[in-house]
This record gives sequence, C-alpha cells and structure tokens, in this order.
Amino acid sequence: MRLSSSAVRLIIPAASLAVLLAAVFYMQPRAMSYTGLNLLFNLAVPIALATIAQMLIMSVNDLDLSMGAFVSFCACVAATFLQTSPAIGVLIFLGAIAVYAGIGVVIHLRQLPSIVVTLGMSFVWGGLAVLLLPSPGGAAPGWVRWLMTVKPPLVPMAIVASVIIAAVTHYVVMRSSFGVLIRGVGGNNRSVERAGWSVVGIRAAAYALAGLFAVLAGIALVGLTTAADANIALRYTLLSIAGVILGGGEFVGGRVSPIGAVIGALTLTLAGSFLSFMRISPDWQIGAQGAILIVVLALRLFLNRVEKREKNR
Amino acid sequence: ETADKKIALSNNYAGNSWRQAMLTSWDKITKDAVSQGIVAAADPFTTAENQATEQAAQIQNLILQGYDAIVINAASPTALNGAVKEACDAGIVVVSFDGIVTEPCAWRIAVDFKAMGESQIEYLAEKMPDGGNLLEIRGLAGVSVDDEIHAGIQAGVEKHPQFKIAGSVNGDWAQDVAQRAVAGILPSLPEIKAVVTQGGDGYGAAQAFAAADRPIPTIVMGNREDELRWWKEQKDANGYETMSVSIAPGVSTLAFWVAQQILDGQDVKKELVVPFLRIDQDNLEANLETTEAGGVANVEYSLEDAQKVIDAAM
Amino acid sequence: MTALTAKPWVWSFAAAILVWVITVLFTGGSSSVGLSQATLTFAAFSVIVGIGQMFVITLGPGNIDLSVPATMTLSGTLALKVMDVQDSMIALGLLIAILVGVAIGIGNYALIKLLRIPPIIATLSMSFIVQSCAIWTNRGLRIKPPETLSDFTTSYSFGVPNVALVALVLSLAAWFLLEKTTYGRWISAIGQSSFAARMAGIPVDGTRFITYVLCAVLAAVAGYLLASFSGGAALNMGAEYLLMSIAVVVIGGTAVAGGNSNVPGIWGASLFMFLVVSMLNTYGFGAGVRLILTGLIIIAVILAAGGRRVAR
Amino acid sequence: MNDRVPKQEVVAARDVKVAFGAVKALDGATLVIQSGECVGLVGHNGAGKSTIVNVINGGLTPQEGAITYGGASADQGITAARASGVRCVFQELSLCPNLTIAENARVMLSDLKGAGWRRRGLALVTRQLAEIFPGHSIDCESVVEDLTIAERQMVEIAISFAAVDARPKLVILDEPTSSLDAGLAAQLMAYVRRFVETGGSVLLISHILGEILSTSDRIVVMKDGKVVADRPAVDFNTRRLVETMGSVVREQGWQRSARTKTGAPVLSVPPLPGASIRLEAFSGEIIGLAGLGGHGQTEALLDLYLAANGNWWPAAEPKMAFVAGDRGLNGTFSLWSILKNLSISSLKGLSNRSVIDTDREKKVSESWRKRIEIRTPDMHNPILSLSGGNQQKVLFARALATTAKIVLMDDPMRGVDVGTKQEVYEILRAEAASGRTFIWYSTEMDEIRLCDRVYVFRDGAIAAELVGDDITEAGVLAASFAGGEAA
Ligand SMILES: Nc1ncnc2c1ncn2[C@@H]1O[C@H](COP(=O)(O)OP(=O)(O)OP(=O)(O)O)[C@@H](O)[C@H]1O
Ligand SMILES: Nc1ncnc2c1ncn2[C@@H]1O[C@H](COP(=O)(O)OP(=O)(O)OP(=O)(O)O)[C@@H](O)[C@H]1O
Ligand SMILES: [Mg+2]
Ligand SMILES: [Mg+2]
Repeated sequence: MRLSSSAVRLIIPAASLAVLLAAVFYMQPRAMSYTGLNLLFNLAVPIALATIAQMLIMSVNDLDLSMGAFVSFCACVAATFLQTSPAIGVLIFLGAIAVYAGIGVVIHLRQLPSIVVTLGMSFVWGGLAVLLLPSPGGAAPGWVRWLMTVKPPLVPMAIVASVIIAAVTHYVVMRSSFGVLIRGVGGNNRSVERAGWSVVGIRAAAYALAGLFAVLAGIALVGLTTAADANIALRYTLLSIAGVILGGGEFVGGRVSPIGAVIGALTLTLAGSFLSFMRISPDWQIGAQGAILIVVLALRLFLNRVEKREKNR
Repeated sequence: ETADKKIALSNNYAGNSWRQAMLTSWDKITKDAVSQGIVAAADPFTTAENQATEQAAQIQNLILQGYDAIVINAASPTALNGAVKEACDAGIVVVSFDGIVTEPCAWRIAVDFKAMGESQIEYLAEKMPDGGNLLEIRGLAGVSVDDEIHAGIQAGVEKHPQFKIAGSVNGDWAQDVAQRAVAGILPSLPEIKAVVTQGGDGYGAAQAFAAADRPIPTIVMGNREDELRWWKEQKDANGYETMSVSIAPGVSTLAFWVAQQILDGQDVKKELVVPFLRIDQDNLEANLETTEAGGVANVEYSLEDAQKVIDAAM
Repeated sequence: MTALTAKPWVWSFAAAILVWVITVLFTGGSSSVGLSQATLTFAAFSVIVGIGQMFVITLGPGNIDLSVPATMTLSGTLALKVMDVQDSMIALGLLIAILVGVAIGIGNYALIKLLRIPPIIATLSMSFIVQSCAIWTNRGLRIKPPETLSDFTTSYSFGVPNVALVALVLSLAAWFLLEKTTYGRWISAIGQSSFAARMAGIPVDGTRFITYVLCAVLAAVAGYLLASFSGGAALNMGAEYLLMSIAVVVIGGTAVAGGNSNVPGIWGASLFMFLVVSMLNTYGFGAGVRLILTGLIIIAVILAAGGRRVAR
Repeated sequence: MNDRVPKQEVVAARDVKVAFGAVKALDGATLVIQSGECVGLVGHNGAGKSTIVNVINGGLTPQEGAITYGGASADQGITAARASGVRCVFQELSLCPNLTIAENARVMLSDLKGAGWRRRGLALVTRQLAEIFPGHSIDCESVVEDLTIAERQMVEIAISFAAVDARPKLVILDEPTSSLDAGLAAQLMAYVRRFVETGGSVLLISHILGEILSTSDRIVVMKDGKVVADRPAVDFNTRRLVETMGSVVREQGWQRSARTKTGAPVLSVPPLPGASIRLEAFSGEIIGLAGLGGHGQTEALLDLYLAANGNWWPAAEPKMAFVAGDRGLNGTFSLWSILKNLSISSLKGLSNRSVIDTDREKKVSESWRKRIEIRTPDMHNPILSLSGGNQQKVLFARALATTAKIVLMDDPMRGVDVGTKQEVYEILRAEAASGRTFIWYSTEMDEIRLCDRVYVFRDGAIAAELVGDDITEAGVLAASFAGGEAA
C-alpha cells in the first residue's frame, strides 16, 4: 500500500492521541464516559480553533506570536460588548479581522518578518484587552454559554465541535481552490505569483481567515469560562504552535494538516490531564509537562521511522 | 467524619517565593492531617504557567479523579467559573482563597485587598502629615488583585489629598521587573517621599533608589525576608521606619481546614475574611526571626484557628 | 549616508535615541545622566541574552531558544546557592553557572537532534524541566549574592555600569566570532540553507550544537549577573527575557529567516526596549495604553527598517 | 509548412531596455513571435535571455520599449500576458512542492475552476503527460515533492501546454531539457513540433544547440542584451551558431588520461546488494556516471560525499568537494557576496586558528575570478547579481579551491553556455593532470564522452563499466536499458 504524504501526516498525530487516550483511560476508567470525555476535551475546543488560526498563518510561511494576546482580546470583547450590545461586538470583531488582513498585507508588501510584526501586535492586543477589562469580569452571552455547554445525545459537545472544526477546515484548506492557493503561497510563492495570482490578496485572505478562527476561539473560550480577563489565553501562542507541529504541520513550505492540527490540540489538552492523573510531586509537576511534550513528540519520531520503513518496502 | 474524604489543591503558579511558601505550608499541615487520619488525601496540583485556561482544565481533571473537595488559588476570579460550576454540579466542595473565584457555589476565603492598599496610605498619612509625592508599583495588569490594591491606594490618596501619585509602574510582582521599571522612571521623577507597593517588589525599589543615588523614601514592604532584612539593616543604621503588609502564604492551610469542616458537615458561610499579615516597626525583629532565610513571613493555621475564623463569620 | 541607512541596525539606534530625547525632555534634561545609566544597566542583560538568541536565530527558520528564562533562573539559583554569600566562591559560582548553561545547551540539542523535535517545542519542554530543577534545588528561597559580586554588578566604572561593560566585552567577542571567524561564516551559511552548507563541507550538526550551547551559556551568565545585581535569584526572574531576547534580536535587524545577523543592532534594540517602557511610564500612561504604544512603536521601527532588507 | 494558417503576431517586445543598476540586462532587444512558429533563443550566460522572457511574461516592466500582445497595444503585466495565452516554463522549477499535481494545475491554470476541478485537472494533466511523454511512469496523484527533478520538469511542461478552455497561444520554455535525459528531451522536441504545426508558438531557450537547430523554425541569437542575429534556422549550423554567440569554437583536442587505474585507488565502494561492480577511483582520473536520468547517480554521489564528510567535527583535511547541479536548492548562499560563496569551502586554508585572513581570501578568490572568468566587476557583489551560468562557475571555483583530492560533480553544467563549458573542461583537465580525481554525473552525452572511465547506472546500481574507446553513445545507451549488455 502506498500512503500519500498527507495521510502519513495524519496517522502519526492520530496514533499519539490514541496512545495517550488509552493511558488516561487505563489510569482513570471514569474518564471513559460521556461526562468524562466532555471534561477531558471541552477546553480543547478553543485551543483547536486557535491552532487552526495559527496553522493558516503557518501555511503561508509566517508565524503569529500574537495569537494568545489576540484570543484574549477577543474573549474580552465577547464577554463585554458581544454580551451587552451584540451589534457593536460583531463590528469590533469584523474590525479585528480586517486588522489581521491588514497585517498580512503589510508583511507582504514591506517584506517584513511576520514574527516581529506579530510580536508588536501582541502588545497592542494585550493593551486593548487591558483597557477593555482592567480587572477580570464580563459575562458570556447566553447563546455562547448554551452552545458550549449543550449536551447532544451520544457524543459530548467537545467531540462534536472538534469533528466539525476538523471537517470544515479540512474542506477549506485541503480541498477548496482557496486552500490550494494559500498552501501554494507557502510552497512556492513565486510560482503562484507568476501564474497571475495576487499573492498579497491571498496572504491577506489567509490572515483574515486566521483572524476569524481566532475570534471564534475567543468566543468559545468565554463560553466555557463564563467570563474573561485580559491574560486569559496568553498561553495559546505557544500551544497553538505546538498543536500545529504535533499535528504534522511544518514551519515552512505550506505543509499543514487541519485535521492533524485539531488532533494536536486535543493531544496537548489530554497531555495535561494525563499528568494530573499521575500524582507527581509539586516540584516536578512543571517539569513533567515538558517531559510529556517530549514523549509525545518522540512518539512522532518513532512512528515516522516505522512509516518510513513501510514506505521503503 | 472526613477520614475517607480526599481534598485537592489546585494551584495556578509556583514561580515565586510566596507560592513556594504556600505549598510548603500546605505540605506540612496536610501531611499531619493525613497521617492522623483526618482526611484520606490532600494532594497539591500546580499548573506550569499562570494561565486560567490551564487551571480550568486541571480542575476538570480533579473532578474526574473523584476528589470530594477542591481548594483553589485561582488564576482569575471569573475565568474558572465554568469549571468551578461543573465541580459544584458534581457535588464537590470548592473553596477558593487568595485568588478567589466569583462563582456563587464556591466558598471564598478573601483578603480585603482594597483595605490592604488603603492601609498603606493611612500609615503614610500618620507618619508624614505633610504628604508628598508617591511612587506606586503595581502588579500585573489585568489581574484582579492588582486592580483591587490599586483601588485601595487610590481611595487612600483621595482621602488624604496631601499625597500625590507622581509615577506608577507595573512591577508584575517580580522584583527584577520592579527594579527595572523603577530604574527607568526614577530619573524623571521629582523627590519621592514614599513608595507604595503590592508585595514582593520593595527590595527591588530600594535597590533602584540606591543605584540612582537618590534618598531612600519610605518604602512599604511586602513581608519578604530580604525586604525585612534590608529594613532591619536600615533601621539599625539610621532608624529607618516603614511598614510591611501582605497576605500570609499559610492561608492555604486555612482553606484546607475550611474545606475539611465543610466536608464534615459544618455550616460555614460562603464568604470568609482573613486579616492580612502586617509587620510594623516594633514587631519587625520578632517576625524576622520566624521567617525562613529567603522566604516570606508566614502564619500557618491549625484546626482550632480555622474554627475560630469560621465562627467569627457566623 | 545611503550606506548608513542600509545598515539594519541604524534604525534601532535611531529609535532609541529619539525615545531617549523624548523621555529626557520631560524633565527638561535633568534626568539625562540618570536615565542613561539606568538604560545601560538594564540593556546589558538584554544584550547578553540577545546575543545568544541571535546566534540561534541565525541558524535559520524555526531555530529559537525558549529555554532562556528557565536557564537564567536555574543558573542564578544554583550559583548563589553554591556561593552561599562567600566572596571566595565567586569564581566557582560563575563556573557553576556556565556548567548549567552547557548542560542545558546539550540537553536542548539532544532533543532537537536525537528526537527530531522542532527547536521551538524542544526548548520549551526543556525550559519546563529546568524550571522544575530550579524549584527543586531551592524552593524559591532568595539567597543573597556575595558582597563583592553584588557591589561589582551594581557599581560603575568611569560612569558606565559594570554590567554594561561586561555586556560590551561579550558583544565584541560575539562580533568577532561572527564577522571574523569560520564559525561565524558557518552559522550564516547554515541559516541560508543547511543542506547547501552540508554540501559545502560544513560540519552542520557540530556547528548547530555549539550554537545552542553558546546561547544557553550566555543566558546562564546573564542569570548569574542578574541574580547578583538584584540581590538574589527569584524563580520568575527570567520571565521578562523570553520575549525580550527575541525582540531585541529581530528589532536589531537580524533576519528572522536566518543567515544574517548583527551585533550592534542588539544594543540599539535593547536600549530602545528599555527606553520605550521608561518613556511611557514617565509620561504616566496606564498599563493598557502603554502596551498598545509599545507595540505600535515596535511595528513603526520595523516598518522604517524593513523592506530595505533583501530576504525575509 | 503551415501556410494554411495565416501568421499572426502573438507577442512582440520592441526595443526593450532593462537595467539592473549598472548592468544592462537588455539593451534595446527586439523579439517578435508569430503564431505557428518555434523560435529558438540562444546566447551566452547573462546575454539577457531570461530577462526578455520575464519581460514577455509580464513579470518585469522594461524601462524602455513596448510589449504588445496579439498585435494590439493592450494591458501589461502578468495577468495581461496570461490572458493573451502566454505561458512560461521557467528555468528554475516553479511548481509548489507541497501540492499535488492536480493542485499545481489549479494554481497554474486559473481557468481550471468550478466544481470538480480536482478531477478535471487530474485528467487534464494525465492526458497531456501521456501526449508529450508517452510511456512515462509518473503517478499523477502524487504530491510534487515525491517526484524526481526530471519528473517535476515534465509535469510543469505538461501543465503549461494543457488547455482548459482555450489552448495556450505561446509557450515559453527556458532551458526545459536541462534535467531531462536524451530520450525525454527528444519526446519533448517532437511534441513542440506537433504543437507548432497545429498553430501554436513556442519560444525555446537552450544551451544544447542540437535541440535548437533541429526544433526551431527561426533562431534568435542574443549577446550582451542585444539581438545579434534573427534568421531562419536553416541558415545556421552548430559552428555558425557558436560563432554568432561570440564564442570561439575549440577543437576537441581532448586527450584521455593514460593513467586510468594506476596506483592504489583513492576511493573504493563495494557494490550494492544485487549489483556486482565496485565503484573505484584512481588519482588523476575523470570518471563519468552515466545512464538515464534519475537512476541513482545523484544519490550515489550524495552517499559518497556524506560518508566522507563528518557532520559533527570539521575535517582536518577535506577528502571530497561537491559541485551541485541544482544550485538554487543546494548550491549558492543567496544572502552572500560572490566572494563569500566562493571561499566557504576553503576557509580552513584561508584562516589562522579559525580567524579568517580576509586579504588572503580576497586574493585567492580574485585569482579564481580571473582563472574561470566570472563575469562581475566586483567579487563583493551579491551572488544573485550573476546570471545562472556564472553562479555555476562560482560553485566550480568553490570546489576547486579546496584541497580535496576528489571532486564530485552532480550534473554541474546544467544551463552553462558552450563557451563557458569549454573553459571549464580545460580547467578539469589541468586539475586532473595534477592528480585530482573527478567523479562526474552528466546528462549530456558529449560530456560523458570526455571521461576516462564511465559507470553506467541502472535502477540505482552500477550496471556497466566502460573504459576508453568503449565510451560511446551506443555503449552507454545499451547499458542503460535493462537487458542491454556493455562490452
Ligand atoms: N536582478 C538583477 N540584478 C542585477 N543583475 C541582473 C539581475 N537580473 C539579471 N541580471 C543581469 O542581467 C544580465 C542578463 O541576465 P539574464 O539572466 O537575462 O541572462 P541569460 O541570458 O538568461 O543568461 P543564462 O544563459 O545564464 O541564463 C546578466 O548579466 C545578469 O547578471
Ligand atoms: N528581481 C531580481 N532581483 C534579484 N535578483 C534577480 C532578479 N531577477 C533575476 N535575478 C537574478 O539574476 C540572475 C540572472 O538571472 P537569470 O535567472 O536570468 O539567470 P539564468 O537564466 O538562471 O542563468 P543560466 O541560464 O546561466 O542558468 C539570476 O541569478 C537571478 O536570480
Ligand atoms: Mg537565463
Ligand atoms: Mg538561463
């Protein structure tokens, strides 16, 4: 059997997730239930959305260091304006998405390193969030809260949402023409340009779409936590990058996988739980988080090896 | 009877001496409690980074693990409400302290941070009735404790208009950050009579004043041993006067006992208040003596202490 | 003039000077000496960690060291613990700090090379482990530095802070390494294309390994100095320097895509980063506005400096 | 030939001037292409061929002169060019490696859209590939990065010729055969003829003059940014073409070294399992690696090189140097000057205890510049300011400047003009005479014939060894195909 490289990119993260899940079930059989799964995974939903956003940026060979600050900002907007005057909230979100597109344009036109621009933007979003919510508070709009806590039959919301996110983004990024162009820019932006496309437009669109997913991440997060604060999601910057990598994406070359990214986000969330089931001395709890990241990624290497042997046969 | 009950500590941060002292106190008191068979387990859990989302996930895991009570020092008063609600729904007792949560189903062991801020100005007003310029060192922007202490300080300044906040910086409760920020603003400031702080940054401020060759103002301290020791040195050398105030890390043990009492079926009010730990000119030496080198001035609570606090609130 | 504006580091210096002038204007000039000294002092720490980070970033896309803060914490904690306030132990303390750096560098590269973990995640994981080690060794207790060391780090020679002089010496060494030695050529070549570098006969793994070790050692030295400077190691003392080390490198004009680096820019950017916060504090902006302006100013500097560069 | 179709002007670039700083890449060049003709474009490296291609393609706006599409003065730019049916296969491969073949077709053909584009694109490319390269073995569902260089080039060519709604009017091929072996190149040339005979036009750029002469209707010769000749192909033969380009035709005074297999081998590699011939090399030999493209020659060179050069510690005495053929991918360092690019492999000799002696570096590189005539006013100019052929010379100099006894060459003459090639051959001969060993993979038969000894590769292993007068096109071809037995 010959596996396509995109299929391989998926097998590895999926296998890591399965192994980790098996370990968690083994240690805590109670997790193997509707509520158990929901508790394990519901906080993965906003992370998955942020990971998708980061993945879109990475698919055009850029990196967004402002992801965490931006999701925090969106969470603050969702907990304030979106709740009190939805129209203004939506307008702010549209504006933020437009700013994202604008960042894409500036980065492209001035040939700037995305890392620096987004580093600068992370201060800006952080400042806006602090202005919006100088101390934690706000409240999730009712419909958001409902959406994030609804209990569909058979499968918990966290799983349903993850599947929907994966399916939609897989279609957009891997199947649609638009996705092809975005990944094309990541793979060889010169050839896309020479074929007559506007690369700046494509990049702007990729950034805007990333902005949209980050906005969704902020809203979903507030739905889960019921309120926001200015620092609520700062960790999402690194988490989202780690999620993309765990999911088989690469920093350059437009090699990304949306399904993998969602799986990566789930894996990261699960890794945290796995640890708290292990009862480690507090001194080493932080270190264990590092160790588990290492183990999960080493697993990736191991499966890669196995897969290579397969392919060579 | 709580011999078969399990209590967990969910802690959002371990990266400073205050938190380490808090964990040590927890360890000391709960180990005894477990060995005496008062509770079955009292496990501490710490997240890697000071993030509400990570702590929310941690709480959800603790629910899954079947703890009977969760004691929380929260990263955010509101962002954990979703997870706390789920814990309550699962029949788990949730007690929050220091960083409290606003979810109504949880118990709160609160420190009146606003009063803590205000007390600094009260002290200064008494000491220097003429007032003067103040430098305010704030904590981490966007965090409620920072906002509350700041509000207290502002209220104090309004009440005593002879004081004026001439400069304000964010020290993120980290002494090197505070030192850096103060050093940057100091050259542009007029004469400063006093520095109001939020804890953990007083020594950094003193260093910055010394480095800039400026007269050392009255710096309100935050109960850290190095601050107290520096104060003592100054006091011995030139009679330096100030005060020190902070919340005692041992409050985690109070939270533990409160959780135990609730599990035991006692009627406990949802809102409990603990006094902050204040050190003054006269009890400086005594406190310095009991404070571990490099640590934080501390008070640990016994079951009886806790019962007193609970009864007082009734 | 055009030759000057073509140098990417010019912009960070221009920005630093501009911000300095604006800050000093607030007091009508009387704060100029004090501000300059404070700036040099604190920029020195950013410079030291920035240089290490610059070497790593030069290695090409994806290369970054996120374990800098944890390394600073562990080296500071351990060194101060070993020195135990005794002046006679200062050299041993420094040695310990350097060894900590070496060990962490080796660990980082082992993860990157043996387990093929992307550097950003490898060093992040490593930083968690290192942070745990720091907690474990001392549980966050602050031990004071030896008197002499503490005096040295907080005092001045010829009006210049001693730590700035240390940073200057290290910068000169880094500049020499980068511009004049084969090692400098090698990392630049690897940054442009590691495969081409391999085919040109460069020992790619060896060079990358040394670079990660170098970065960790510089972070460790910075941690040692910072702990001595601020009167003891704190568990969170490196936190500031995660974003800072990256920011000073990129604002200073080093190409993030690798292969192109410069030392003077790190100085410009370090001075700038300190001065921006001081300026905004001086003018009394609140935290929110201050953050927003910091971000916008960084972007403005990049816009002014960027676009003239050849490659992304 | 095709008198029935009235000739129409497809594109015309008149009196075009393009300057990059002081370099006049185009200095008043005129190129008009009619429908139904194949125009051959030749010229030395840096003559301005690729530049005029970029002008026609709309990617570069000339400082002076006019571009018209279809006879009418209309819009300019890439979009206008594409709308007028101009397609271009660039010299450096320009597919997106991370996309599948069908997705690349989507990127390159903007009218491939609407529901089912994936399926239609796949069918289109499959059909086109079969038409141009009958018998090829490309899996059309693969991702481009899984293909060999030759296969990528084939795919790019096929996509460029493919017709979604309207078929292309003009296809520009900038050195399309540089990574194709002779068989594939012949198939392509045959297809170009068919395409032209049905009314399409082709602009063909190549340094392989045989191709140009046999395929073009008209040949345009460029020199230093100017068109120096524009005449029907029948007016030219190889000799006249080379003379018009300005190179002196040298006689093939090549003496095979008599020293074949003398002394102890400097290199000896046991055969792969399943093969029987050892790869050996002796001092002073020029060894050719031949066979069809993509049969493991490059891999063999890489294996040799990587095994000899440590990755952890700098070698005290480098054993081998490598000249890359795919210079964009593994040759040049694009941020650097020519000087740094040249000296990178020989820094050890140019430094004292790792400190580089810049004067010595400058002197040595200056001497190489003279010796192999790198066309640049200043070695401190960026490497990218050189034309492709001159960049290739820098890579040669880089390898030759080392002290390595063995030089591995991975089809290094790709896209090097005839004159330059002759110069390089001579340098090779001189170096070999002084005891260096060259192991040379080449896709060009002419170059294989220059070698002292040849290993023919088939399916990743050595299938035959040819020595001396046995090295003939027929011999190599016979050994290249399964079942064929060499002498
Ligand atoms: N961007 C540029 N900057 C500076 N010089 C350039 C640039 N592009 C092309 N040149 C120069 O313009 C001249 C013409 O280059 P061009 O690439 O058109 O030559 P060519 O005929 O394609 O050569 P080759 O046969 O090597 O492909 C060369 O001297 C080249 O160095
Ligand atoms: N806009 C540009 N900016 C910078 N460099 C350029 C630009 N355009 C072309 N060049 C460079 O100028 C050189 C000459 O261009 P060109 O691509 O035409 O050579 P080439 O056709 O590849 O040469 P050869 O045929 O010898 O292989 C190339 O190396 C190219 O990269
Ligand atoms: Mg060309
Ligand atoms: Mg060419």
